[in-house]
Amino acid sequence: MSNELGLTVKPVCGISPEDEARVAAWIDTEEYRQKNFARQALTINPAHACQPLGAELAAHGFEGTLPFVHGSQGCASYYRSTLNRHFREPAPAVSDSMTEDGAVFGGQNNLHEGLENALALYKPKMVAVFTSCMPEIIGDDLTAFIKNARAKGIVPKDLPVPFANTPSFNGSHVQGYDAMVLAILQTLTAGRKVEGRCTGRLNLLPGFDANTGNYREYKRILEAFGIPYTLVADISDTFDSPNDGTYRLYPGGTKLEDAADSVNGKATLTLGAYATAKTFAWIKEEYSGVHASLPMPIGVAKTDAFLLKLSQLFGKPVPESLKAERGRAVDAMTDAQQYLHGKKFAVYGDADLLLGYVSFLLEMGATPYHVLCSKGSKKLEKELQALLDASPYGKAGKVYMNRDLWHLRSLLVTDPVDAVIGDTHGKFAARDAKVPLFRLGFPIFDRVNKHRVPLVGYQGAINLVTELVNKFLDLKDETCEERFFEMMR
Amino acid sequence: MSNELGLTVKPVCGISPEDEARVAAWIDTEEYRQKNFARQALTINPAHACQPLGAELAAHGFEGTLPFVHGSQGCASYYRSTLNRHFREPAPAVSDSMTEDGAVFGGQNNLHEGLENALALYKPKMVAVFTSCMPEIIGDDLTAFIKNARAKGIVPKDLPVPFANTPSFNGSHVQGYDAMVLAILQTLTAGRKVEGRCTGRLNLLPGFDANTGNYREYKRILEAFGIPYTLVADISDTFDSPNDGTYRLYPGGTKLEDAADSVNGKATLTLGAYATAKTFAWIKEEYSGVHASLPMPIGVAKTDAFLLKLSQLFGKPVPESLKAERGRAVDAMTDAQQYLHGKKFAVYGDADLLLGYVSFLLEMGATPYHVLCSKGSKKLEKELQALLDASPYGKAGKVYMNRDLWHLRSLLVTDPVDAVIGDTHGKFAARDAKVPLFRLGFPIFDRVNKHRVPLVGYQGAINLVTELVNKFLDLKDETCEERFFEMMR
Amino acid sequence: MSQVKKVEGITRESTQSMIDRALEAYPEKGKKKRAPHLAPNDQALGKACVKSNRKTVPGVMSARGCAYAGAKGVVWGPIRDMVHVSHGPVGCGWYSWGTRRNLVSGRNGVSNFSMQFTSDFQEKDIVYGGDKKLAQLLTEAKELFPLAKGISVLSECPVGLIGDDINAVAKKMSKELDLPVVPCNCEGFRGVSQSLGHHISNDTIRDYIIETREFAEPAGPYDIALIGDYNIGGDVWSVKSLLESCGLNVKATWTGDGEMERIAATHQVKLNVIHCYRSMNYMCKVMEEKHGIPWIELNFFGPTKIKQSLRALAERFDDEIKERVEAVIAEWEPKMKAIVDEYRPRLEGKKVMLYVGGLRPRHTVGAYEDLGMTVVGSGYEFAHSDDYDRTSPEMPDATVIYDDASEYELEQFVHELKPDLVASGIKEKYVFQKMGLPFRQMHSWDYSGPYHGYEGFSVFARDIDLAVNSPTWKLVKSPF
Amino acid sequence: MSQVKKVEGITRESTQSMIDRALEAYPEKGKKKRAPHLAPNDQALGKACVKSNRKTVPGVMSARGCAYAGAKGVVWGPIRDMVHVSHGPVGCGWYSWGTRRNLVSGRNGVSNFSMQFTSDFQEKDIVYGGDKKLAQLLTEAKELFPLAKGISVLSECPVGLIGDDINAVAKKMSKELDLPVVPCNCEGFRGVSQSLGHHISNDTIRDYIIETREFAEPAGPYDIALIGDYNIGGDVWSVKSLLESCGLNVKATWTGDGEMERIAATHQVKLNVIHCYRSMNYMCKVMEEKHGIPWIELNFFGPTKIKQSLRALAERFDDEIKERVEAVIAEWEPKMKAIVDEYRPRLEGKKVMLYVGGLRPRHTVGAYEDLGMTVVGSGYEFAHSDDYDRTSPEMPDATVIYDDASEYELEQFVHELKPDLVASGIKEKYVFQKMGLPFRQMHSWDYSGPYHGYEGFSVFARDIDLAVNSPTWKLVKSPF
Repeated sequence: MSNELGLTVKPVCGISPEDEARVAAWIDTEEYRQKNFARQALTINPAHACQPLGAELAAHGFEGTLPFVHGSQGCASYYRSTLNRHFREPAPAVSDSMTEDGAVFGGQNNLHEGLENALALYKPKMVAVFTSCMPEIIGDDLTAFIKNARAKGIVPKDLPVPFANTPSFNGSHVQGYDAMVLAILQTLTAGRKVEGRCTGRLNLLPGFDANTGNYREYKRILEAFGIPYTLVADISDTFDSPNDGTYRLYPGGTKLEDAADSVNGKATLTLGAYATAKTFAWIKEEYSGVHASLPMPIGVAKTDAFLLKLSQLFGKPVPESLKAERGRAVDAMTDAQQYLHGKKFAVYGDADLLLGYVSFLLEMGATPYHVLCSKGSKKLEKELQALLDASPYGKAGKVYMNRDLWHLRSLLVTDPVDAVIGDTHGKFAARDAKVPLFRLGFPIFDRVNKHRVPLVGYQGAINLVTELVNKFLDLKDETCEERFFEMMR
Repeated sequence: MSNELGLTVKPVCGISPEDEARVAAWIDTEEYRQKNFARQALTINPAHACQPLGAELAAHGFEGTLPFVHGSQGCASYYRSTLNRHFREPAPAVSDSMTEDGAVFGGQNNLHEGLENALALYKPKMVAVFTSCMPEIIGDDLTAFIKNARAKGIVPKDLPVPFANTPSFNGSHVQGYDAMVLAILQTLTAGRKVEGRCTGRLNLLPGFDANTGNYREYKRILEAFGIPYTLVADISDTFDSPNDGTYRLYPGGTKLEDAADSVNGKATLTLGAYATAKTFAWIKEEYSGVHASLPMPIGVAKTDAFLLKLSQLFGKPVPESLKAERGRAVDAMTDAQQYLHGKKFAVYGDADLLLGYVSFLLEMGATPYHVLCSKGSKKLEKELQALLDASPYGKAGKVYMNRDLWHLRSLLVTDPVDAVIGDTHGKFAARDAKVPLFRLGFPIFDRVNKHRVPLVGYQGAINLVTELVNKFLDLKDETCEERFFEMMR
Repeated sequence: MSQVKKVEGITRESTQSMIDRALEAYPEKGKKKRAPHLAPNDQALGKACVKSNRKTVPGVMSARGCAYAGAKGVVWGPIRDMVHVSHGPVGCGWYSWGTRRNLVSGRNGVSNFSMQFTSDFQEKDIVYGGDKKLAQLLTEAKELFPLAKGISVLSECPVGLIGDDINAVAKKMSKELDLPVVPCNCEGFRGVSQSLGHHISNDTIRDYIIETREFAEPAGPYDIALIGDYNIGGDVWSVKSLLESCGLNVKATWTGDGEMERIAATHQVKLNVIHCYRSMNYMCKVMEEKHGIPWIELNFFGPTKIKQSLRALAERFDDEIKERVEAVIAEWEPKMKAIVDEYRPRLEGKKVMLYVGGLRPRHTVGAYEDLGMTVVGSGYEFAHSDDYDRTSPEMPDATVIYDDASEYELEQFVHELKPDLVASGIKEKYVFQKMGLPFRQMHSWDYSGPYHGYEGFSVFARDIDLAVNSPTWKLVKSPF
Repeated sequence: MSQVKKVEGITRESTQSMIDRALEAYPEKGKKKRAPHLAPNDQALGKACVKSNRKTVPGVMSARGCAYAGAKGVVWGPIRDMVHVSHGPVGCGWYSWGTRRNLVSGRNGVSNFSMQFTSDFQEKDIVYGGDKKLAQLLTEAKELFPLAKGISVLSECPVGLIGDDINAVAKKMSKELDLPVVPCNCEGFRGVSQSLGHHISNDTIRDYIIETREFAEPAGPYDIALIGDYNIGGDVWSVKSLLESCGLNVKATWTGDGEMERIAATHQVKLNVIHCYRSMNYMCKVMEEKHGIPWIELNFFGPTKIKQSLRALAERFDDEIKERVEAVIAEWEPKMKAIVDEYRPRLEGKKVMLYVGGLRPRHTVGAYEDLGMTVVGSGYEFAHSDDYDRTSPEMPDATVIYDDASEYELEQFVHELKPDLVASGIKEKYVFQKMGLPFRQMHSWDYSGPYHGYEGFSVFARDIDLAVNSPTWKLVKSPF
């Protein structure tokens, strides 16, 4: 007897304990690592998602904005539940539920009907449209579709409907974020540039960042400076909203008027060079004022640079309160340096975060040993390598570009580290390597409140010290022989 | 052959592994627990220190103040190093190094010489004198000694030299704190009460609290309200000072002028009813304005009460920013409640903290199961019991008054809990019981930055949720069978 | 059929007018489309009162997933000893990676493969097609995971749209690798919900898996398969041990903690026991038609339904099994009573609203009732008419039934019905919690479980209590 | 004696004028008292250049402790198999509980008793005396800790002042409990520093412990005791294994990880090897006088001194030991060279200031020199003249020596000498770190260790490097 595949019928034999043990040992070997790194077609446990997820995050960062997925409804459910799980917060978004007939006739009908219903039910101030695979492949013309929707009176004249093409077969969530922010700013600022006008404000672009604490930290810093600002795609209230018995569909976000007027800003600063690359390139062409790009301010040096830039851009001295904070961060770092000094870390995640982790670890005398990005670029690789090369503690570190978490697993078991920094998806690799995983990226599905704890700024540096050091001390207490179990550490 | 004690000479026999195993098993039994609880004379592993330690902490809370131990120098070294270890900060203080001759002639000479040297070397704005055992026993008359020092010109006329009798054979660090704050306020406010004058300020008394984050949190809350305040014995800058390359002997503390003028305050509020009992009783007699006593604002309900009281006292509405914070705290608690619900805790520590822990745990649906205070009172016992009785989750809880951490060990091994909350000294008991210890009290010698993380207010509630829940989730991931090792928690 | 259940204050009229109010906000066309999906239950009639399995109305914030989700997340994903390749762009596999809680035995990457395998399509794969890449990755998978019993290839949207032929690649590579490579054309745009993904996957099992293996040991009279249990939080382990304690041999579990080989040999069992009818009735019917295997639909939630189910199951066997079943029931009943005694006083009279998928909107009703609670509304993301037929007798009369509800509708119903508990999915959880409403995720057991079987009921009861009675809800209303 | 070491820029004159500047702030009386405690070293002379073991000047912020601290913290506390009762108010025992890092073997509360035992004096105990309470708590301790080999009673200040007679209670209870109860009159007000506590404790060991036990096994030619090593961070374990690898039998360790019985039988060994001369020379001298046991003072910090020490030790034994010692040295030297090769380039020429107690201000000098570092100032909290005699030849010529330094003086010296590392205690640590200066705690090895022996040197070298070269120091200076 044979079947559809032409294979012969066999008895059920299961997997023997011997085979299991043999292969379990084998996958930890150097030989396996080489085979694993020789992979060319198969991706296993990538540390990145697809573009529309990032687009949705960006859309949530604007006042009264309904993210709208043009494409299959399943996509929308996936993005939403990912955000729900990470933030433990609602993530209201709709899709226009394209199905087979969309493949044949295009998605205009779905888009129009979807807009009509969504506007009626959810009364947004803006609808941010982005695409999943299907319309990208069939070539839907969103410019035309939306124009037609306006023409048909489905979309009110004054309702902004920016749209972004966010093909999943290109880039990652980070590029989708960039595309959506760009589309929103382009739409909102259209015709709003006024020669000679200056809002006096800073436009701050955080880039893809799923830590609401970071946004609050940026705002606190700017307020300490007394610098008026527009924080672009501010998700902090959207995804860290109060529980007071009232569900709010749109609890926060950048004011649309502020976003519109951002084109007349005094300065625009991006802190996510990789996650706002296209947006920033466009801003440099279009926006008034000064434009600057800095790395995400993780660690003292990068925070110093951020504050210096603010000071320089706005001619204001760094406030005393932040100087004191700096001193407290340095204090925490000097007091704790011996607990991290020489510790080896594997770190993975998005480009902007990676640069920050590496910088902070080097400041503490720790070694970023395996530095892995599952969707990176030559530019990123060079920048990471330069960071490593600039410190004696980085000499042993190696950058792995466009490698996944199954590669990481091989690295961890053949060339061990003391700990891993990354998102929840690394937990299996970390467990196999018997080292702790510090959950600092996105998404975090298995711990609470991580998105509320800022990593940026001086307070972020203190938080990093606290989390990393105390875990190592926990481990010491939990694993040491009784005779080394002591009162002090 | 026999020796001084009249015991016969024996061979070296050591402790046999059998004996060790037998006794190790025995000390975990109910029988042992009963024997242990029958103890009357021996104290083992108490969870409290002696008065002068608290007095020194209080003294550090005032501007330019040099704590001055009248007594043996060893005492001063012990207090200082305890504070050094907990805060990982300097704790400059002097003693007058009394020795045998002090026992014979009294300590006046030491005090005078000590004051002369200390004033010359350390140029304080105030010297806060407190006593260790020796002068308390020989009956030194500090009032006279200090008067004489002024008469002899050792102490300048305008230099305040409050002193507190802080006998170590009475109360604990908490009472010593109270005594020193009282002495300082009495000294500084002497003759400063002005009929009809009102500073418009709130005097806030935090009580003995070695968490600098709590102080900053109080200040942040009062600033959000726009309520002018004098935070009495503000150690936050003293024990969380920046590292910027300059050592400051007196980096912070309540301004002496503010403390002096506190007698004309609009209101005085204590948040450490137990740790400021005498001070507050005196304030009620002497101070202008309204006087109120509230429990330490740990958990939502107690923070609500604090904010309501502020609102009522100053006729100001609770600021929107704090309302939003409240909502975020409740959000964090509702999102995480399932991870703490039904978990049993053993908690020990100072009275004011204990009330807070118990209240917070009950709010989360956790059970404060063993509640232990090694230096408490009937009043505290009743208050704790009332808290437990008011919640279905407190029904199983039991209060142990004036019991030590060796009693706690017996409780933990015979009647297990899921975790312990207390200071570093409980780590041996927690290890023996194989449960985590949440280090939240004083002192904490074996983790970093714990004193920087506030436990009070809504932010404190979020911090508590984060710390407790994520540790349980860590434990789950670390101890579960592989088949239960999952992506989400 | 049990007697007609009534809920105080709920009449057909009150429910219908609630529905009408909820529909008011819709534009005409949307209203017209949605209206047939919302209706008061007619318990006595015992038939579906709503339309179902239709296209979702665009723009309404549906909770539905897609065919790929039904194939990867539900049917294929839980088979532990196969490599499941999400074929296409990176996202679909990434979102469905570890997020359904279908627990597995074995060692990760060695003998279970609950990782994310993807062909991570790039622009060039769209332009030039992905078949060659697929062939190569299959080879790589076989080399890196030598103990895998097979590989499933789960198509994402682009694959079907660009005209790749994964079936041909699968056939070719199966031979080349001497390993079952199963192509599953479950592109997300197909059908109206995850339901079609289940169906397509069932068909693929029929076409590529079943009958390709035979059990090594001789067949016995008590050989059964457990179908439609996905081992969420360990459900399969709870039910399997219960069935085995009744004397039955559970030869295969579909597909929770599933093994490809055992699934392939299921045509040899004597009875198929199905829990989730929606996702797996297709294969039961196939095995009934083709192999003459009868099947029985059971409910393992809560002691009342479990007892009924075990007795119904025993009816299909001899006296020995009947006796063992009674002994098992007698052993568990006092434990169940103790649980009910503990929790019922705290839950009595509390109202629940359900909105889930699969079997739960009807199957869990009895378990809530065991705890003294009343279900006042229920509905499915992706049900068919036969699901609603089965739901009607379980739900109290005149309570609202909603099919493919939008979040807007759910909100309106909740505002009016004021339930004490909402039991739905992750996308709904925080919406209702923000309203201060107790909530349990009923897809994932909210990271708890198991909920199936007697063992599961103790967990379920505790979880419902901790949700409903958490003191945190008292904190929601601010005093200022 | 090695040749005279010079430090560039440091002359007797420069040091004296630095001292003079530091003294300027003092009032006349204080200046007069402090001046003799501060002086430039005269290395060639090899004798103490400062006064020592005098009363601390009141009010100067001394780092000193008290007699109780010397007794409980140093000598008695580390004896692991005895219960040590801090007799008096709660504080003293609480402060000295677990804060010295004298590690112990055994099980906490079962076979080691490194907990805090106290009579927790209350007002009434002061008024009515504490003898009865003491008698009772001794009985309770024996009952709860049946494996304890003895109990020490360490008096705190009040005990001596209120006229309690703990010696009588101890004698009575020893018989009653058939257990050594050792009274130690180490009230904190006695003497000028912890040093008297060491002396009193040594005397108490002499009076109550030594000779009360005999080793069960016959004496051997290589029986030695290790004296004055407190097992900070595991020092004893490092040295003991080193000595044993040289063929010697370490019969007792005083008192790090110490056992009362072995200490009691130490009068039977052939040689006492003393590391911390200050705290235990008394007992060595007693055993020399009374039992004819010679003693040798060694230094186990850093390969240079260890080699010298081992060879000096071998001189006391036969050729077999000499050969084994040479073999051990030969085995370790390449490892030591590797360490020096790794760290020396990063530490070469760095300047260190020491201020510690016991033996470290002189004994560690060589270890720093092994790493290429220069010690530019040193001093003791509680040394005597014989300590300074021993220090002079170790320290470079003209460097500053300070006895019982006040924090003010240390600050002044640091400002002028600008060391690259300050190595002192917890009370000093954060003062200097705030100045941006690398610092290591040299009482507690800063929670690291061991530092003794070859094993210890690898830890020491790493720790000094991580302190001196931590990139965090570069962050201290703010760009704004």
